[in-house]
Amino acid sequence: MPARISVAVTDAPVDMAAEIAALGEGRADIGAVATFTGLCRDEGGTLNALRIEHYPGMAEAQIVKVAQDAAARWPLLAVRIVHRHGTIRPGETIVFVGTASAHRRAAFAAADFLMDYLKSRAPFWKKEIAADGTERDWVAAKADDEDALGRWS
Amino acid sequence: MPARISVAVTDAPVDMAAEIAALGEGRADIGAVATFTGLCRDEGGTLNALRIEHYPGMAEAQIVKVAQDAAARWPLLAVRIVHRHGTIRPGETIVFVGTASAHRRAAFAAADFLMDYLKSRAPFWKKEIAADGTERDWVAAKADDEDALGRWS
Amino acid sequence: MRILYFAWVRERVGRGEEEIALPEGVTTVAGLIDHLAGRDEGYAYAFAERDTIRAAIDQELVEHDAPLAGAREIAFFPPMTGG
Amino acid sequence: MRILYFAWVRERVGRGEEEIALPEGVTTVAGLIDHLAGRDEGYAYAFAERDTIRAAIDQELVEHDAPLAGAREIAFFPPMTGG
Repeated sequence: MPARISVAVTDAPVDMAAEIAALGEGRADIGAVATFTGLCRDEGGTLNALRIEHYPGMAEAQIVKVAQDAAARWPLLAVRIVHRHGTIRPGETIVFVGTASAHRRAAFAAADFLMDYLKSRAPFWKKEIAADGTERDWVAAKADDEDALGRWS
Repeated sequence: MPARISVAVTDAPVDMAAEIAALGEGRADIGAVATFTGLCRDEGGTLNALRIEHYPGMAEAQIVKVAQDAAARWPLLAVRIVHRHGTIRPGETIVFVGTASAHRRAAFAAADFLMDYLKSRAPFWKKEIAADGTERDWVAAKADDEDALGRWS
Repeated sequence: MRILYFAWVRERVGRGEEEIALPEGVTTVAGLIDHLAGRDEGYAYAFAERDTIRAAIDQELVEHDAPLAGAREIAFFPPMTGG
Repeated sequence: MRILYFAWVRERVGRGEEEIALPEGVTTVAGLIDHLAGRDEGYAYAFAERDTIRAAIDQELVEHDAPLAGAREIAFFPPMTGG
């Protein structure tokens, strides 16, 4: 059975309970669910928000592509990915990745892989808004994040 | 700041959303939350339930010990582990592991490590109950699970 | 000394726990296993595959060569299958 | 041909999108970058660190040597920082 892949790019808060429930809904062949949630940090109280710009259309398409790549590598039953854009406050979810499989190794590896690829391949850009409301600079991409892709080749 | 470690061994169903919410509650320095949920599968409709026996007292103590080991290896902000005992139906959670950190690599690695150690070091034993209600044999430990610990030494 | 049994070790010996007085000369986990295995058929069956039996002293996993001195609670069980 | 700009590339060129007629001789992404960088100070600034600029043709990531033939939508942006 092919993996059930579901992707959303949204400016609305993420309902974690609903996301997790949806991953396993209506089936009893799932033995393992791994999730990753990336959250906005307040950077010691200096950050008011993140503003995330995205490339509509391409963002969804790239995320689906990365999910399909994961499903081709591991025996996944379901993949759910939600990525926010717009203004995100400290404590709120930026990205949610959930993977379901019969066994734990596949679920873990796929979630790890998905996050590495989303970081460097999905068209989103973060700008920091300081506690006083002024715009800081764009968040710089980390060489580490690009290097991380080498783990999967 | 030391990791906030919280462990429960219970015969009650696990509220995943509540567990995940509790991991990040009241703090805005968490950038990454990884979770793993192990679920009871129905084995193609042949399984009615799992019955999980445990060693009260030692079960909690061993899980806390494994969590402390993880917190000594990675810069974790919070660890939450819930393990069920008693009768568990297909689709229900057997084990929940959640890790919170500033960054994703630590959260992922710690959750993976915790599951490997819980599998082979926490005193729980599974017995299968067939669809017709009869007891099957005890689930055998997998050599793979013991071998997996070598990944962390 | 309190002895606990879990999973198929429990089923084979036919009880979950018991109190025993340690016989003279029994000083290690291995020695205690030898002693218990000699009791009857059920105990012999429980401890037949000796290498697969795990032991804990006062709720800490130990090897079979661990000394029993000072122990209050010894547990015997199969390899764990939690998670 | 529609061109899109995102993040600091957008801020530096001063717009999020525009329609252009491809000048003769411009056949690759690199050629288009050269052409745009020559327009004014803002464009020059946006494309100054050429190696860091990512490009997509019709919403697929491409290298700078990719041909423009048949493209409807070209996008330029900095390295991505999602996730």
